[in-house]
Parts: sequence; structure tokens; C-alpha cells
Amino acid sequence: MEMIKLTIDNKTVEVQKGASILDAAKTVGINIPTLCYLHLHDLNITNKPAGCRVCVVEVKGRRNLAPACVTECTEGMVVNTHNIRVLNSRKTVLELILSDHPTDCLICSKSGNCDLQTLAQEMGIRQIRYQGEQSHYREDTSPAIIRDVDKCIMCRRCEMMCNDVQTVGVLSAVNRGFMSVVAPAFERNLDHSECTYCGQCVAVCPTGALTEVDHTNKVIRALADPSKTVIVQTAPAVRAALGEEFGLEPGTLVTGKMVSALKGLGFDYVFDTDFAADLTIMEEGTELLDRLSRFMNGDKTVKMPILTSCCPGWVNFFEHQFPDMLDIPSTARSPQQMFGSIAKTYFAEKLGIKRENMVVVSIMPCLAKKYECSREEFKVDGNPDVDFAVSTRELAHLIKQANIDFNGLPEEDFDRPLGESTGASVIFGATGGVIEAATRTAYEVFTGKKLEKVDFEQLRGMEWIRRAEVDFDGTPIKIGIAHGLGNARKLLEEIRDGKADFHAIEIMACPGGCIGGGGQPLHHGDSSILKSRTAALYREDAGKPIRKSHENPFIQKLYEEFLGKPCGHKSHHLLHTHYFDKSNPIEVD
Amino acid sequence: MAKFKIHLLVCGGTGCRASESEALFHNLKATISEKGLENEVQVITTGCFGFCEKGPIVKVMPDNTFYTQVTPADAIEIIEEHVIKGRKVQRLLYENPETKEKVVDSKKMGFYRKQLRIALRNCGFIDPENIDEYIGRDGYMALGKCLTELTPEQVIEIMKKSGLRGRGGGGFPAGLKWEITRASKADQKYVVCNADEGDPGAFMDRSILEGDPHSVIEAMAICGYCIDASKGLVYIRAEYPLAIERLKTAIKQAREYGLLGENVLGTGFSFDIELRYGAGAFVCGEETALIHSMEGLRGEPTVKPPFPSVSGYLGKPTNVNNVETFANVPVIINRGAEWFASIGTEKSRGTKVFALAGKINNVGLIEVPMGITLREVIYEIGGGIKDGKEFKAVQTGGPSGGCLTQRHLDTPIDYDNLIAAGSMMGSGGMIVMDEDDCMVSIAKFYLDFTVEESCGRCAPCRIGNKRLIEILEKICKGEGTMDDLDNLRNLSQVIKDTSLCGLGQTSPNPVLSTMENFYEEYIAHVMDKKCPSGQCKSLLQYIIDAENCVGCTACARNCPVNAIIGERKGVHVIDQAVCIKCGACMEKCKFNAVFIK
Amino acid sequence: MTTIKSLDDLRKIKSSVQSKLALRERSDHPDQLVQVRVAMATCGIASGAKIVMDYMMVELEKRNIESIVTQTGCMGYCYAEPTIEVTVPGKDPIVFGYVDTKKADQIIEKYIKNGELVEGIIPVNYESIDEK
Amino acid sequence: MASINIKLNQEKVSQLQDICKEFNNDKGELINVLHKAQHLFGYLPAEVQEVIAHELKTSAAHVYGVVTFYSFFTMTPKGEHPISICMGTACYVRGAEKVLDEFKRILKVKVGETTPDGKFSLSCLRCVGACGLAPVVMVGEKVFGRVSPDGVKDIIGEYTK
Repeated sequence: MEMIKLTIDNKTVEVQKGASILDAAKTVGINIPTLCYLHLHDLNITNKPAGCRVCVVEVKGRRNLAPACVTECTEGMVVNTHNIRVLNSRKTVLELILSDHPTDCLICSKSGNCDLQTLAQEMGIRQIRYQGEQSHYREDTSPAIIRDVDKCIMCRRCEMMCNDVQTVGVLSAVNRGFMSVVAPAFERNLDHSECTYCGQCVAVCPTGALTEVDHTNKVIRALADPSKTVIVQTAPAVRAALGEEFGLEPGTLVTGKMVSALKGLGFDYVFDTDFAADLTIMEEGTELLDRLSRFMNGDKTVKMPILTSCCPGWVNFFEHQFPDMLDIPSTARSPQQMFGSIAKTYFAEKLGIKRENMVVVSIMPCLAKKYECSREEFKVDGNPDVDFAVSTRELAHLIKQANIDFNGLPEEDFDRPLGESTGASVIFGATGGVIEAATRTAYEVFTGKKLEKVDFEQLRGMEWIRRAEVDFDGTPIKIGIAHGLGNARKLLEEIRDGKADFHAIEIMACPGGCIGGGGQPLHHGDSSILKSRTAALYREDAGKPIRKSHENPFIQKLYEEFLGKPCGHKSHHLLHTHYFDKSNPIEVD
Repeated sequence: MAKFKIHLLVCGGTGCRASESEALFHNLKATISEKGLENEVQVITTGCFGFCEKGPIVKVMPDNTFYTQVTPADAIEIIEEHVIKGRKVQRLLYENPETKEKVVDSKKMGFYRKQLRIALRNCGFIDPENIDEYIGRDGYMALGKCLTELTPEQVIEIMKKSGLRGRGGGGFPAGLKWEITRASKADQKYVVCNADEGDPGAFMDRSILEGDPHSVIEAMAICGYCIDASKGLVYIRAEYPLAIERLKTAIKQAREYGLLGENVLGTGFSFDIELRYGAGAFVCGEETALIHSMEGLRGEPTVKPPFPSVSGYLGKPTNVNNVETFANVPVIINRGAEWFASIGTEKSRGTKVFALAGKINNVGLIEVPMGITLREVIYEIGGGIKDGKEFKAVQTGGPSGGCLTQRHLDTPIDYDNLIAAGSMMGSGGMIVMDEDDCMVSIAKFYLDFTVEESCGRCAPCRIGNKRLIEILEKICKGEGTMDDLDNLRNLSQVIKDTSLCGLGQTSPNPVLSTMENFYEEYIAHVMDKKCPSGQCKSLLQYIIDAENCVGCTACARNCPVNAIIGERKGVHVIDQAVCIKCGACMEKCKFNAVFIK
Repeated sequence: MTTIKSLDDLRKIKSSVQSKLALRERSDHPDQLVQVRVAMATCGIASGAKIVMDYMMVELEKRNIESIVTQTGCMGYCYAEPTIEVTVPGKDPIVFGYVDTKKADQIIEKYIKNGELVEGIIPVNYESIDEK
Repeated sequence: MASINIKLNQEKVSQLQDICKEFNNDKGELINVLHKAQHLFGYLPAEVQEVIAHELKTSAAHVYGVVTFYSFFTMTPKGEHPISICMGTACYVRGAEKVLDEFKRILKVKVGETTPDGKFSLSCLRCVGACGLAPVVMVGEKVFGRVSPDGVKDIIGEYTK
């Protein structure tokens, strides 16, 4: 590789050809500020519109200033990142951005977590010399995401996520000049678009323009209502990320502290979505084996491959974009909904209370879960199986509001019966985890043999699309994995074109899986955080005494006492669902 | 084939068509057939003659008689008097404004005397819809020469030697660009002609496409040969329907002749051209934005490098030149690099086409050798300032350019001198202003344009220009402060320094150059709350002079908002609270009783 | 339309269309050309000016003399019609009277080609034709 | 999630589909397709954009993003007599702004609006290239040159007979 030598702030730097000034500066400890720039190394996601101009630097011999994020280093280049010309320009540009931005920071939901606010603070902006007209847009509230476009700074990160990574295509820059903004088609609300609520736009928004719908107050009110039994479930990925909100290292597992905190908040029962994940494996695994054996016996009517259905963003995606393939995904509900369904039937019966008097709260790394629990098909007489889905970030707020010193909490265990889970369910939170969990169970059921080594390394990793073959005692089972909806689209198109011969495919809407969900603590562009969270989940799995879903004693008990058998009549009613064609056909008058 | 004794050339440019030159054309034809002269007199629609001020133009050949401001009704007289009786129609001849003499030969008119038409060589001379006429003027010979006698490297060498620089604004050497694109390796490359002329007040490229479309087609093919591209695209403004029609016709004819398509002139070279339409975005004149627009995207510019020569349309190496640049190419090949390089100045060879407009007597399209002075252009070609007013400034380079003043009048015009003087060549708009023009308002006018045309991608251009115009508006309203002037200057500098593309990097130029050259006007607005040119409405009052007012009521009757009170034969008064400052009263007063304070 | 298959084809088309444009090309710089103006008012046409004009146009081209032939109004020499005015570059215009095709031939051969004077020159005392 | 009904008749839809097909349903040709569609409908309502997005297999947001970027495209129907005032520099320095003000005053609409009776719409454009006739006003295809504020009434009068 060719090396380039240059000088940045009087320091000599040697970098590989092709490196940007920004990257080169970093190697010698010079952190040039950025705003629109986003580079998630481990996922190979980049956003470099060079639009904010905050990273401009002076390059000797160049007429104007150069954006460090996209300017390639050249041999002998002399760069100054903070002389008076650069500083004045950077501050002026920042003042301009602030002049078209509301200054209600004190009550902004992004306060303290806003890249723009941080930058203004670091640059010491104390006045905005250039005041003038500000853009005003209607606030758009959907079941999961709020768009407060007045706060949009046109960094285009959300647009990149929605189009390039997720290929959902809901957001686009519209209008031009001062009027330009990122919006759905015809500036309609998100709930009139094909939005999957994956929340990746929220995950990368540097300001308060895109945030989640906040249900914390509803939870507080439910907890305060003596007539309600309030139970909570926590998704696998939450425990690997919540600690970040309290200053802990990314990848710190806080399962026990989280349980303590939830109890401290006043939940009557603290359960685990992991339990429902084990249940999902039972249902989805049975469905897989059923289809697989019929397929291998030459049944031409059976559809292959089977696709996982636990990710609500992914479900929204195929309902909108692949209405012709609604019969391929598993009909199993997601763990969140299975939990809600079991809680408001089996567990409510056990407690002897009416479902109306039970409130099920779920703590999710995900924003699409907010939409999922509001779906009509997951309600009984208008009463939803899951009442509120709150994000990891909202949970942190709840804990802080309850004056709980999170880091000083003791570690506690989940309540039973719906709090017991296996290692298989914990890894649901990482890409490849669901299919690995399913494989552990399916292998034993299919072959009748005990699985000695439960770790399937070939199914793990961060690669966008992974293909693996697992030997089911002589029968090769072909498995596909995709995370990020754009990659899901690629696999689906392969299937549609008859080019794929998978038996089972796992799809997660968010890059990295649930650990990278739209409801997780913000990574601010550091993708190593996602890797740490993933590692934490696999650590938790490895430490579990039981690592196969079908071995969960409480799951076995649930079938004995209540459900009968997997994919049986009752299961079908409570744990399965059907999908809707939500594409936008051309209807003619 | 009929052997015509007389050719009548009728200008079919947009300007003249707006003044009914089409009806004129039909009337001429009708009269000719009425008189049974079809076999002797030919009427031809040509491209723009340039002298738009006096359009529609009719030129009679071979007498070389130049008629101006011809109406459809004049057709009969031209045929009966000139064609049949051989008597020139005196009243339609151009009158020298100084000597009051009638001028017959256009070359003897001040407007044409100093011009040198290279890019416009065929405009107003041939029928742009007839490929034969183009061929008769050496058309496609340059392409033939390149394909049969010269290697691509040799052609590029000629182009480099000629010193031709891009006429679209930047002034990048065309030959060098071709060389770089040639050096980029790819399975497919593209030649793109930028015909998205969006500069307000500029219509050079349109006139070339309307008057001589084949010259552009030929040049694109030559470029294709040089850079190894088989496909050409013309990105043309949808607002140019006539140019589009002419270009389509020309492409069709060239295809029928086999001058476009497979195996051109039996040499094995293949090249064809498609049209892509712009849709009203000035920023698409920037080449990366143009390419995105051709790809069906929002026309937002992106950072260079990569340059289009390396990665352009659909990610392939793409050579983008504008219409005028291309129009020069065939002549350079035919007449040689030395010939071309002998015209103009050392660093700016050849000629430049300007759209001369504003407060000038001879509005029109002119082509002059580089190095000519502004004085020559304004006073000799342009015939001086309209209505005998005082010259104040000339704006070149459109919204990216600046204002030049009295002291720049003797500066030779070329790329570098204009930049040194705080303006730029731009695509060739040249707007003359007189004593009545307020320079703060002019800066505001251009900023208004930039704000509307900014794509919104980068913050300094999107928000900065908006803030600039807000400050200018404040100043024009008399609410400006000295701090505002400092802010204007700092903000302008930052926008130039930090914007992503050429639009933002140059958009503050009108502000900076008017501040540089007319600072006293800014001060007058800010300190004295006065607009010296009487243009800024908020800073002026219409007052009725009691001594002169006779009470005729003309002003009161014509006031659109009934702001004038007064009895018949009594002194009238304007209610300043109601007055909208439209100036109708002043216009209607026959007694000079209304004045501006 | 036929396809142009080679550079030679192109040259052929060029030379065939060039004569059509020649009228315009030449008259764009008339000072360097032989200019013939034929008086074509009623009196001129009656006495055969049209024939003379056609003859001059055809013959001058045939004999490769770069020239332009135009018509003018009555020159005021009705007694001598048809009259033509010939201007050879660098010389004063000369008006010939009683021109027929034979005389026209002489004018071309003797006066235009060799500068020899031909009979029938009308004394130059007229005013410019256009300004009447 | 509410789906959007596209209320176009079959004939219009097929016409749109034909336009898209003419360009091989290539989304790179979006701007050419939009030009043709606007020519057909006079403007580009949301429904039309949705059909185009569907045919070209791109998102409606993208189509809308493009439509709103280019000033030539409009989502509101033009008046029966669209009036455009040239705001090119040549026209501006020769008083186009005053002419525009007069149109606004008489028609009681702003730039970009259509009169309530649908008769006139008012817009500005940049240089029609008839700078010799500045200031220039276009009504439909007809060009009016050297327009003074006084003459505005007459121009409107021509179309209100």
C-alpha cells in the first residue's frame, strides 16, 4: 500500500493513500469536529455528504477551506485545523446552523445527548450573530417515531439509513435551499408511509429531529394505579446496553441490576422476554421442522425457506415491500407478543385477575415494538396483549426519575414463572442468534441426538449476509442470515428469483440485530459499541446452565399445563399470527 | 433545383420570435408566392443575429441589406419595393444614433464592427434546420479530418495548443480535460454537453443551439473520438423549447446522413447523442449536480474529487463541456490551433460570447475577441447607455460575478483580469447599470436568486445566503446598522470559504464587489437612511410640491390606493401612511409637482 | 436522405450545396467581389433586363468569377435600358447601357477579366441608386 | 397503517404507464418521465407521482424529492392563462419588479398562486432570452415585451373579455 506523508498542525503524519484528512488527523491525536459525518466502521456504513462544513480545515495552496471528512490526503499536504480563519469559519457555520434551529435545549428530549449541543458547547458559541427566519414544520407523531423537523440540520444521516442501508425509501430530502428538509413523500406523516419503524433514523439523528414516542409517563401512571397489576418483560439486548446510560463501559452486562431497578420502580412482576424467546423457538422450530420434513418428502406445496418473524421492523418491511411472499415467513408471533399473550391468559388466570386489570410493559431495544403492540390483531376486545413498549433509553429515564442509583444496585433475579430462560434465548439480541437458538433445538428434535457443541460460530459475526450449512447428522441444512433491511431485500429477491436454496433464514431489521436497535443508547457513530454488546450477549449465553430452549423447565411446564403441544390448536390461537398486504397498489377509480 | 437570386434571412431566435418573426416569415413567403417569385427568392429562418434590441431582423442577400424591427405587416413592402423594384426600404434600415445616417451593411454598424464571430459563425447565416447548409459551410469536415487523418492524441494536442478554455464559467482548459478523460480507463465513457444555461440574463448557449446545432453535435462527436466515448448526452433546459426542437431535428438529420450512429464515415467510429432535460435548477450547471440530475436524482453537487473525468455519469468517466466551448471546436480543427491562439490574450485565447443587456442601447448577443475592453463593448458595440444616462456599473458572471465600475472600463476582458477585478467571466451575462440603479438592491437581487437556487445540501449556502439577504433587506428598509455591514463581510467570506460547490463559493461575490466599489451607497442606506438612486421604496417619500401643484387631480385619480387627498384646484397632499410608493402620481403629474425625498 | 459513407461522400455533398450558399457567402464581403447591378424597374424589364441578369449570373459562375449579381431600381437611364452597373474591386463603378447577352459577354471577357473598356459606357453623373 | 388510494382513472393510469414504458421503466429517466407526465396533466399531483414511483420501482419519497427540487415541476394546477414575469437580470434592471407588483396588486395573488376563478396563475421565471424586449411577460405562449406597470391592466384585459 502506498503511503502518503503530510503535515497537520505542524505534526508529520504518514497515512495510507486514500485516507482522509480527518482520519489522518486522528492518528496523531487531532480530533477535528464533525457533525453530518458518520462512519460505522464495523458495519461499513458511511454518510459523508460534506454538508455541515463543520470539519473544514485550511490546506496550504487551496483557495477555499476543505472539508476534512472527504478530502483525501496528498503527498506533502500542509493542513491547519485550528488557525483563526478555520476557527472563525467553523464557528460562523455553526452559528448559521443554530440560527435555523430552535433553542429550546432545556426541554428537548435530546438534551444532553445531542451532537449539535455538544459541538456548540465545545466551540464556545455564546451568541448567534446571524439571526433570521427559522423553518417551521408540522410535528409528525406516529405510533413509534416523532419527527420534529424544525430541529433537522440536513445531515442526511436518516436519509442514508432509510434508503441506502434499509432500502425502505420513506425519507428523502425534499424542496431545496433554505426550504429543504428530510421528509416522507408529499410531507405526509410517517404513519401514511411505508415506514417500518425500524428506528435506524432515530439511532443516527444527531439532534432532536427524530426521537421515539415516549411512553414513560404512561408507565408511571400505570404503576401508580392500585387496580392494575403491572408486569414487565425485558428484551435480551437491553441488558447489554442499559449500563451505557449510567456511564458503564459498553458491553457491561447489567441483567441483575436491571431487575433490581425494575423492582424498585414498582413493577409487580419482573419477567424476561427471553422466556418468550424460548417459546418462540418451540413454535418456530416446530414449524420449521414440519415444513422441512414435508419438503424433504417431496411435498410440492410447501414453501421453502422459512423466514424468522420475531423482528417487527422486518415484518412491516415484507408486508409493504414483498406482499407476494407473505406465505414464506414463519407465522410465529414475536417474543414480545408471545409474552403478552401468555401473560394475559395463562399468567392472568394463575393470578386470577382479568386481562383488563393487567398492564404488560415491555422494555425493548426497538421502536418498531411500539407499533407492533398496537396492531389490532394483538388485541382482545380492544385490550392489547402488550400495553406499552418502552425503549432502553426510556427505561434509563424512568430509573433516573425514580432517584435510583443504578450502579449501586444489587443484582436480583427475574420472577417466575415467566422470567426463566436459557442461553439460547439471550442471543436473540444479536444477528444470527435466533437461527442459532433454533438450530440447537431443531438439531436435537430432527436427529433425535444430543447436541454436544452448542456454539455455532459459523452463524455469528457482523457480515451483512451470511450463508452457512449445518450438518443435521448427514442432512445438510442451509441457513441464511441477513441484518439490515437492504440485505434482507437482497436475500428475498434471490428467493423470488429462485436463485436461493436455503432451508431457513434469519432476518433482523437493524444492523447488528437488536443490540443495534433504534431504542438503544445512542452510539454516536462508534460502531465498536455494537460489537461489545454482541460479545456481552454471547458471554451471558455461555454462562447459562441451560442453553437450549426446549430444555427450559418452565416452557415444558407451560406446554403441559396450558398450551398442549407446539403448533397445536391453542398455540396457533395465542402464539401465531397472519400477515397483511400493505403494499400500495394502484387503485383505479 | 431552383437557383435563387435573392435570399431573405429571417431571424428565428427566441427574442425575434417573441416579436412575431414567425408571422413575418409566413407573410414573406405568402407575398412571394403571390408575386410568383418562388423560384427566385428564398426565405430562410436562421438563428440569432445578435442584435436583439432591434429585432426582428431580416437580412437581404446578396444586397447585404440589414433590416431592423420588421413587423409582419412590412413583408409586402420588402417584397414589392426591395425584391421587385430593387429599392431599399429606408424606414426599416438601422439608423446610426449619432450621425442619424441610415446603415445598409450590418458590418458597418457599431454593433457589429468590433465583433468577431467564431462560435456564432453560422448564427444568422444558415438555416439551422438544414444540415446541407451546415455542410456547405465546412460542416462535419473537422470530424472527417479527425477520423481519417488524426489520432485522438493529435486532436487533443491541437485542442491544447489552441488554448481553448471552458466557456461555462470555470475556464478550465478544454484540451486538458479531454486528455484526463481519455486517460481514465473504462468500458464506457460519456461526452456531456452542458446546455443548462441558468444564469439570469444570459442566452448565449441557447442562441448557438437555435442557430447552429450541428456545430455542437460535430464537436461532441470529435470529443467522443478523442476520449473514446460512443455516447453523448446533451443536458438542456426544458425552458428552451425552440433549441430542443432544433437540436432534435439536427440529431435526426445527422443520423440520417450517418454522421451519428454506427461506423461514421466508414471509419469504424460510432457515436450517438441523446437529450436529457433540465427542469429549472441553476445549480445543475455545476457538473456533478448536472450528472446527478441526468441520473434522475436531485441535482445536488457532490465533492470533487472524484472529478467527472474519472467518475461521472453512472460512475463512468465523463467529459462535460458547455455549448459555447463545443461550438468553437470544429473551427479550431479546420483552421488550426495557431489561428485560434492568435486571437485573444495570452491566457485567454479566442473569443467570448456575451449577452449584453440592461441599461444599454444595443441589447443583444455579441461575440468579441478576448482582450477587448469593457469600454469598447459598452460604448461601441452597445451604443452607450440608454437615454443618455450616466454609466454606473457592469455586472459580469451573473450571480457568481461582481460589478465592475468606471475604473475597470479599460481593463481588457479575459478570465484572469475579471477575477482580479473582483468579478468573473461566468457564462457570459453582461448587464449594464446606470445612475438609477441602487447597488444594494442589485446585490439583493442576485442574492435572492442564489437563495432560491441553493440546493440546500451544505449549511453555509443554505442558511448563510438566507442570512445575507435578510441583512440586505434590512439595509434596504433603512434598518441596517454598521454592525450589519461587518457581519455581511464576515459572512460573505465564510460562505465563500466553506461552501461545497461553485454556487456557494461565489454567491457572495455580488455583495463583496458592491461593498468594495460602492461602499458609500451602503453607508448612505445605513447612516443617512437614504437610497441615493431612489430605488429602495422604504427609504423614499413621494411629496407634492405645493408651489407647483395646480390641483388638476390627475395624481389623485391615478393613485391605486387613494392616498392622495385634495380639492380640485387646491393643493394635493400624499398620505404617507397609505402610499405604496408606486410612483404613478409622479408619472402622471404634468406640472413636475411630485418629487422624491 | 442517403447515408454519407466516407469523407469523399461528405466532400461531394459539400461542393454540391456550396453553390446554394455561395450567394450568401459572397455577399457577406461584397467589397472584394465583382458586383453587377442590373436595373430592374419596369422599363428595364420591358427591354430585356431579366434575360441579361440571368445571363450574367449563370455566366459569371461558369467562368469562375467570384461575383454577386443584384437588381436595383431604375437608374434613370431609361433611354439606354437595359443598363447594368459593374463594380470591380478597387475601381469606380461603371454603368453600361443597351446591354444584351452579347454585350454582357463582352463586358465579362473584356472589362471584368482584363480591365478593357467596352462600348456603351454611360457617363457617370448619376447619384447613388439606393438613396432615391 | 393507512394505504393511499390513488384516484386516477384507468385511462390516465395507462397513459402514465405508457410514458414510463417509453423510458424502459428506468428510474434514471425519472426527470424525462416527469416532464412528459406534467405535459399530460398540466401538473404533478401526488397520485401521478405515486404511479410513476410504482412503475419505475423507486420510492414515492424519492420522486417527491425530485419534483420539489426542480422549479419547472409543479404540484398545483396552473391557471387557464399562466402569467410568467421574467425576472432575469436584464428585465429586473428595466423594472420587472414593478410590473410584477402590479400583477400581484390587480390579480390579488402572490407568486405561485392561482386566482380563485382559476383564470390566472402568477409565476416568475429566469430569462426567456428576449432581453431586447425587457421587461418581458409571458401569458401562456405569448410574449409581451417592454411591459410597463401601466400596461399590465391591458394585458389582463386581453384575457378577461
